[in-house]
Amino acid sequence: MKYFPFSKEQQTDMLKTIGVEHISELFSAIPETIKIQGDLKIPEGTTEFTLQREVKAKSSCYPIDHISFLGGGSYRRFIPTAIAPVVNRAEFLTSYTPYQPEASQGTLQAMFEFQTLLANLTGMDAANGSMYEGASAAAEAVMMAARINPKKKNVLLSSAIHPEYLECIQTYLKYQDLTWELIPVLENGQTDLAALESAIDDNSLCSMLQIVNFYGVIEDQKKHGEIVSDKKVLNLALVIEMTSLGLIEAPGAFGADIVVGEGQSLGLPVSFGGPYLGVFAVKAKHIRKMPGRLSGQTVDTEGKRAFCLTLATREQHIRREKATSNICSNQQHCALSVTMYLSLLGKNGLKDLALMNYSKAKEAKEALAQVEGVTLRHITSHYNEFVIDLKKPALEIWEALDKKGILAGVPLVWFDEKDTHGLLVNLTEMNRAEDVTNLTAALKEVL
Amino acid sequence: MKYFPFSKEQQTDMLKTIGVEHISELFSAIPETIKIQGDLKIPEGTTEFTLQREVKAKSSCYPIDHISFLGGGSYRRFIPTAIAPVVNRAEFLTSYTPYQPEASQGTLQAMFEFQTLLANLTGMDAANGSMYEGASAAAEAVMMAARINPKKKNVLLSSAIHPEYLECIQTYLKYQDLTWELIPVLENGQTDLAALESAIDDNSLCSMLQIVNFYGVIEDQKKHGEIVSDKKVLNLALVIEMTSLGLIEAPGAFGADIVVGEGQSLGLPVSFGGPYLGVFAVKAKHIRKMPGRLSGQTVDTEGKRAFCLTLATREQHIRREKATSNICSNQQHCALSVTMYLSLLGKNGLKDLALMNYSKAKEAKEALAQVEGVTLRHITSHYNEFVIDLKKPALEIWEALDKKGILAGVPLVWFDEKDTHGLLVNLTEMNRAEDVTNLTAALKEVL
Amino acid sequence: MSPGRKGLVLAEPLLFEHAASATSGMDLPDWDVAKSATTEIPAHLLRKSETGLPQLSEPEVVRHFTRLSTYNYSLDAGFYPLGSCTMKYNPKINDWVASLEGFANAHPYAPFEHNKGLLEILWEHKEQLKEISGMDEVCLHPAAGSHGELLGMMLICAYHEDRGDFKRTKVLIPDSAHGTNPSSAAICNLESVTLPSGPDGLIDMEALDKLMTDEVAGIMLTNPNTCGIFEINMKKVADLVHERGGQVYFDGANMNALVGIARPGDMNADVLHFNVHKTFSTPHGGGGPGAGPIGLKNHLAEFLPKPVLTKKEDFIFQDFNRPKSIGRIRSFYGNIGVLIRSWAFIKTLGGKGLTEMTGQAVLSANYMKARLQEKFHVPFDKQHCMHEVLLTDKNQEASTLDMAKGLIERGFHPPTIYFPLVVQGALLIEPTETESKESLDAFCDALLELATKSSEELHHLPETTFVQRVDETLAARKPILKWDLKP
Amino acid sequence: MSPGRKGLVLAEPLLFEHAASATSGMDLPDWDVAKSATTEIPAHLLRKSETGLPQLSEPEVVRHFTRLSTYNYSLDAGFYPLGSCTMKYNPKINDWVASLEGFANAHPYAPFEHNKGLLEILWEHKEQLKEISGMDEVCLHPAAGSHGELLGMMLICAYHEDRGDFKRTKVLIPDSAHGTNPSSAAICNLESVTLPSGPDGLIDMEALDKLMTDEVAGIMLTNPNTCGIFEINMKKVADLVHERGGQVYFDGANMNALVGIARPGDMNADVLHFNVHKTFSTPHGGGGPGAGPIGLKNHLAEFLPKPVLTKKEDFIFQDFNRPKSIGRIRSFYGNIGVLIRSWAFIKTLGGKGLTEMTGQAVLSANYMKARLQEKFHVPFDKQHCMHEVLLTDKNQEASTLDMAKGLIERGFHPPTIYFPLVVQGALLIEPTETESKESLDAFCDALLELATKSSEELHHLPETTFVQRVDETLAARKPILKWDLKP
Ligand SMILES: Cc1ncc(COP(=O)(O)O)c(C=O)c1O
Ligand SMILES: Cc1ncc(COP(=O)(O)O)c(C=O)c1O
Repeated sequence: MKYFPFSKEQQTDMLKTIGVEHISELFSAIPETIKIQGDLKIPEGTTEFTLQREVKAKSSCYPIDHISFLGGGSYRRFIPTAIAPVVNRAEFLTSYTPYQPEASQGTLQAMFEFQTLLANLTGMDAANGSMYEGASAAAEAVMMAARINPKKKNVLLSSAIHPEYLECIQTYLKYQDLTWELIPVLENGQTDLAALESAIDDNSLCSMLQIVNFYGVIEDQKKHGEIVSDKKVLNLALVIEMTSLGLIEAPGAFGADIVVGEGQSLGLPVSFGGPYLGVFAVKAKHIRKMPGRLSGQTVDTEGKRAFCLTLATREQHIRREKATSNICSNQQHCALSVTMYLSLLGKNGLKDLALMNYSKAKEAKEALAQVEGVTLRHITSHYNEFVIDLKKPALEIWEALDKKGILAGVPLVWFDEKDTHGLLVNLTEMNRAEDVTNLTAALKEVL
Repeated sequence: MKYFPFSKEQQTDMLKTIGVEHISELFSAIPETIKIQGDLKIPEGTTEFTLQREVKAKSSCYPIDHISFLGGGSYRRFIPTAIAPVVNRAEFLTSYTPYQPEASQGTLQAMFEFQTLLANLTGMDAANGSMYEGASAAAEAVMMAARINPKKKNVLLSSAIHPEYLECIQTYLKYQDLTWELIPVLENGQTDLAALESAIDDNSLCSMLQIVNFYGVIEDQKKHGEIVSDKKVLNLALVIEMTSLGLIEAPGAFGADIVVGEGQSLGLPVSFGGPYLGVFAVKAKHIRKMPGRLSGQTVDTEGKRAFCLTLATREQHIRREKATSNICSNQQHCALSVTMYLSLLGKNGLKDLALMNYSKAKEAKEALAQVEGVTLRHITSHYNEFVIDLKKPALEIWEALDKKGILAGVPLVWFDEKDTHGLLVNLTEMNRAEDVTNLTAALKEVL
Repeated sequence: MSPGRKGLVLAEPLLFEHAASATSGMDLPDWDVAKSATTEIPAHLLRKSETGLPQLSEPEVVRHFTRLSTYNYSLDAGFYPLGSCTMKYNPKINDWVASLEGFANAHPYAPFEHNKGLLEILWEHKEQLKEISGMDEVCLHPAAGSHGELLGMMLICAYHEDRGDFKRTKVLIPDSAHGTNPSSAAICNLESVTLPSGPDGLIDMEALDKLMTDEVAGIMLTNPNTCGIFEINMKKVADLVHERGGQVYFDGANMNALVGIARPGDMNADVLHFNVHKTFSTPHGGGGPGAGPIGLKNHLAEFLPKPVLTKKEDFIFQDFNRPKSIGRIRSFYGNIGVLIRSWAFIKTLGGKGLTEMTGQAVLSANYMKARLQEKFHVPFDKQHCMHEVLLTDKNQEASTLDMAKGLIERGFHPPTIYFPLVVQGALLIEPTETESKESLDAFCDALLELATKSSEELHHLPETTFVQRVDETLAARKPILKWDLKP
Repeated sequence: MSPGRKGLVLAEPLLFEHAASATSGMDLPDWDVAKSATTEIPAHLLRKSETGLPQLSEPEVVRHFTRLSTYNYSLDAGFYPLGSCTMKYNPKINDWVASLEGFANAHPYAPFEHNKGLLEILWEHKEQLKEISGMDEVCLHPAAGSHGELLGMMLICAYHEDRGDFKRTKVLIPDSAHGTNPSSAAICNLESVTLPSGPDGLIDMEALDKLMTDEVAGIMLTNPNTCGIFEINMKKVADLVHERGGQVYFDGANMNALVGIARPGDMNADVLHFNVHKTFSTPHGGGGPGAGPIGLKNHLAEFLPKPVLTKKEDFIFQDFNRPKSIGRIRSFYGNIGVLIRSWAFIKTLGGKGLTEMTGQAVLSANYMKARLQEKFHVPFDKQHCMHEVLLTDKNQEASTLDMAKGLIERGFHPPTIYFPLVVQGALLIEPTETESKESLDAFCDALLELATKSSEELHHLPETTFVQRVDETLAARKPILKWDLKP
């Protein structure tokens, strides 16, 4: 086996040093009754040559040349080629968590930079090194709110939050002694903040708003902030398309206590849904309550600036059952890629990118609204996605368009069986102007 | 421009330090009459996104899934994925020639290892760090022979040497005061060594034999060595399919003075013919006459082992017109890839690989010989390629097979317009058993 | 000889300390639509605050991260014997497989038939993990081991609840367990009860008997445990827990000692997680991403989170119709880019290769134990160790920390230190199957030499590294967690 | 501040010093045919001697080369101002383009229509290079600049010969020329005649007039020359050479000073080479591969080596029917994998970007000159320098070598030293357009500081590097060029 560096002679030497004759003796502590009899029922190893052939065939199923309007929490992004060769350097890719700071300054400095970038982007005081992904990060945010304010028990959730996120938050909440309430959505696709206001009572722990919501609609963070801060309800903001922060004001500016988000949109491949990147940022006063790893600045014995993992007393390996989270391995390498992406993109690049996404979606929205049998569901401003209602069942049209080489969006019936005609359409910088022309033309044919 | 790290303010500062107002002033030494008026007629820059799209379309012309029997000096080889991420590390890829040994020990040690591997493989005392590619290396070998023995002027070349190599050697020779003579080939595809023997006279400088010749035929190196050493003619061996050295004895064992070769076959992609790797190895007594860079072992001021470029007095930057060659930039990175390939392959791997190539070609040879309208041209032993003669013109059949998804080999008519029916068929470890079945079936259809 | 040497490393400031030099370090795709006015968005919602991003060119950014990388110790460069972390060689072919365009660009909401190839891989991976663990079902969702623990405990809670058994609010966790065990349980609102180890480092059966009441939802155990030894009573433990209505969670972090030798399912575990970034060689990336798929017995399957990857006849699909499902523990379907790699690893080794892998890993650990025993205290020495060996600094004047830092200086990554907590001054050493004898010997030589040094002689180490010993206390006392413009 | 710091580097023995540990570090494709007996091959031709290859596992090999890499200084990690080498940032996109399967797997003997895309790229690259150089035709065959020189001189010889002019056996080469010029000419059997530079570092027109006889095939000149200054009389030189029947070879190594500003063709050069690994950013790979395409005027085109990439109507093909061709200077068609990158570079910058590139490069060089002039002797100061600045150590007590080694210690690659030979103690500094002002300043600060040191203070440097100053004399005195088993 090409990965094993022992010759027969070396094995014999080692066995001799140990004082046994066969490797099998080393397993003598394991009762025979629970040992596997014979071999694992897994085929013989595959050579690299054969594996490559097989896997190329499998990967080529995916129609990478289809025109795509798929979004819904997983965004097609242009990723500069400069990123992969650098972040995949063995020093980054094949190292463990930076427990030994003297041997891990690269990861630690990059983490510190990531924390700074994400804190700045969200307008918060501190961000952690990463969470698993957006939905579980959102659940952790709610649990953190409960740590900040253990007396209040009811969680207010906008129902315009991504349905998979809602489902995830609710799953986690089932195990807490917390309740939740969904705040309805207005006709125009925004969360009904008046309803929120009346839902708030003394038991209201926190309110979570997805600032560009599942339907691509830009929420009124300002009003939300005012309502919740008035009532001492913790302000939780969720950002899934993080590039929107190049256009939309940061939640920190509206008093958010915790901002959580999905970092995939910052230059990670869609990769069938993972690995992604949970973003978690907080106000200074909440830092010691936050989950996840943190890199902190300090000095070495010579007084030089250095970084190390810090505030570990929040974490499971020190605090065990009292920890602020159970997270251990996180998504560091994804965070590193995002750090490099944001570094390349830069201040002006982000602004342009956000405007490009906005402009493309706006143009598409207008073009689609002209198509007979298509109506825009929400008459309001969107970032880079929006819902259209189709004359015929969306799933049917979706399949017909797929046959024409167009992945037209996400059928909403998957999330709400009554929503049979809605389609969530996303445009990013990856869409060309002709994509929209093709989509409208194809829609005319199939509608 | 994303590659240029100067802001407008920084530019202004720099201009101020220099004492000029515009960059254009810096070019004042260039007479206006020879300055370009207006812009270069090259289109505006392409974004990375657009470039990727364009280039993917262009690269996808090539039918990578065709069954291929193409060889003839460019061999399809299985290349382990472990090589690229390591040899493409920036430290190897983005460094210059190791002129400063204190800042280049990585390249220098790898070069030293390459030299050792290639010297061992060819059975010689020393190999250099690389030449451009095989054909020009072969030309350099002949010119080196003339330096070793300046009195003799006639060069003997087996006519079973790859025709492009012959053409290249002859091109270089035209500028030397040397003559050449081609030694004919026997019916069985081997060089006519009796003819060689009688061609040798006092003026014979050297004789070059391609040890597995252009027709895939294994030459009798032993006899060749005996003939030339008897007559004090320098023994030059050419190896183009270097993996054959896992099966065939090294030229060094038969008294070769210089071994040259093409290293592409040691794990470099075929890449439309380049960049490849010229291999150059010599007997100890000739070292100071050899061209090309050498890494040598030495010590640093602490007495630790270290490496540096050495015997530079042979080279152009010291010796100028008296240098052993004009080569400066070489093919170091290709040499590095080959070093890693050989390290992974190892002693047993090379043996197996050579046997696999041999076995596949042998089986194919036997299968093809059964096909009506196909005859084997040379009844002898081959390494991994051989010539078949087709009942119909080879080019016609070749095109017909291409339409069926088979690149059946190299039509010999390209090299000799009278050789209208010959096809050079190569098998490597990349060919599957069914490739041969497919080829024979397809041949039956088109012949 | 130890590999640690001095060398030239290039210092790099923080991203934010570089002067602004470029409009952007990347090209956006071409503008092929007009820039829309943003007037339709209420002005108060438009970004006015600084985004705080740098303004650098591509060459500067590449150099920045290239330089940072050189401050890291890595597995590709050296021995990384972190106990319980299984830092084995990460095969490059697996990275290649994961990087294929048809996988990287596969959108989770594309029609499933477009992802047929990928679904086949994921299905096959489930089958591999079932066979390796002896479990009935596998779920690929968890993003890491700890996420798997959480999911496993959620399933156990759902199971009890489904049976109408609401009193089980506790969970037994051995004192040697990893911190994620109690903290994962805590998220499920379970109270951790510490199960003390006996003097042999194994679960104390008497204590178990006493603590395993009808308020206990189950036990979370690790086998081999974090002392590197096999819980020989594992099956008895499981049987006792089961008898009393509890469930058995098996922390599979140490599966590198068992693959192909014995299966948690056969030891009557109900649910376990794998850390594919340990056992199955996916790169740890300086902290993650990993993946923590779980294996489980049939009785827990109905509670699995949605969607469940299912095969009906030859058709593989995501099943969302799961009435008893606990819901979701994440968006989408799992850390697919990581799972492709672990699938490829198992595919490459095959059944026989996996068993060989385990044998080699255990051989290496025992060889190191045999060599290091010369000077070190081995607290639990009744058995051969499994894939890792636990030492303490009891016989040494210098502390574990000092020796760890001394190892860095000599060019080795230190082992896991001060864990497990059941012994003082732990050094938990896990060589894995991909380290050569030469390398094991060099490490043992170095550690044996350090074992003779005084604290005095070591406390200034490491000194050759880019930074010297780092003041971790200061970092925690005055946390600086982001860069701020100096006034 | 200088970036040079100490850090931990891991020592690695030679490949051959590792104990044999594995059958092979790679898988061959599966054996799907029987192993043939080799009895048909005469026994005396079968390999019996040792191949001397190592026997290592994949992880060991990966670690070996990973470690070696860390001993190198590289452009991605730091400033590399090697004069005359144009070490500019090597864009990653170009590597990506070159690695595409359809290019890497393109066989040179496949039907040309299968390589249509690649041929289009090569054709477009020729057009780019024609436009940049002002030449009529381009040949992509040469593997490096020096190979291009050789080809160029072969064409010049062929041209004279074709005209029946057989007496031209000499070539004029300025004393500041790169060593490849005379050695390339030597391969064409041309005798080099050194053309002395005037006190201004430029070609001495009087000397030229004297030396340019009817025995001279032509002149090889470099512009800007290797002193970093523009040969202002270039056109006059060319005209004189032409008048007397000679040809003008233009060494294009310094094209980074001219692209988009002035064209060798317009200066009446007859043939030039590009070093795409300099001007057009292809990675130098620790020594190569580069590519040295040549540009030429129409009167030389008929002699071009075979095959000639040709376009007829819309059809691009390799033309082998070239009766007056000199033959071949290599197998196949050129260093394609390199040329794809230089094409992509030019494509990315576009016409305007290229001119901007040149401006930036020259700005940077002049900025460095302005700063360094404070302490250093600038031998040729009548003009602004072009893309590089030449200094000498005349004002310093310490030698150029000592300062170079001091620069390494401070974390910079030294400039080209002791070249050109026309001044004593040359330091030839070429920043290129991709180095930030911060970086230029840090380098200038360091060099200005070194300028004040004594030889004494510097001779022990570099000391932080993996190896200290290396004994190059010993290496040459007792050459050890390969590893041999110690007896
Ligand atoms: C024994 C044990 N359990 C659980 C974990 C947690 O796994 P992860 O880091 O994948 O969440 C670890 C990881 O270090 C471990 O060693
Ligand atoms: C002025 C000059 N001419 C020619 C060359 C030779 O080019 P190459 O190394 O590509 O053969 C160089 C390279 O250093 C050079 O600087």
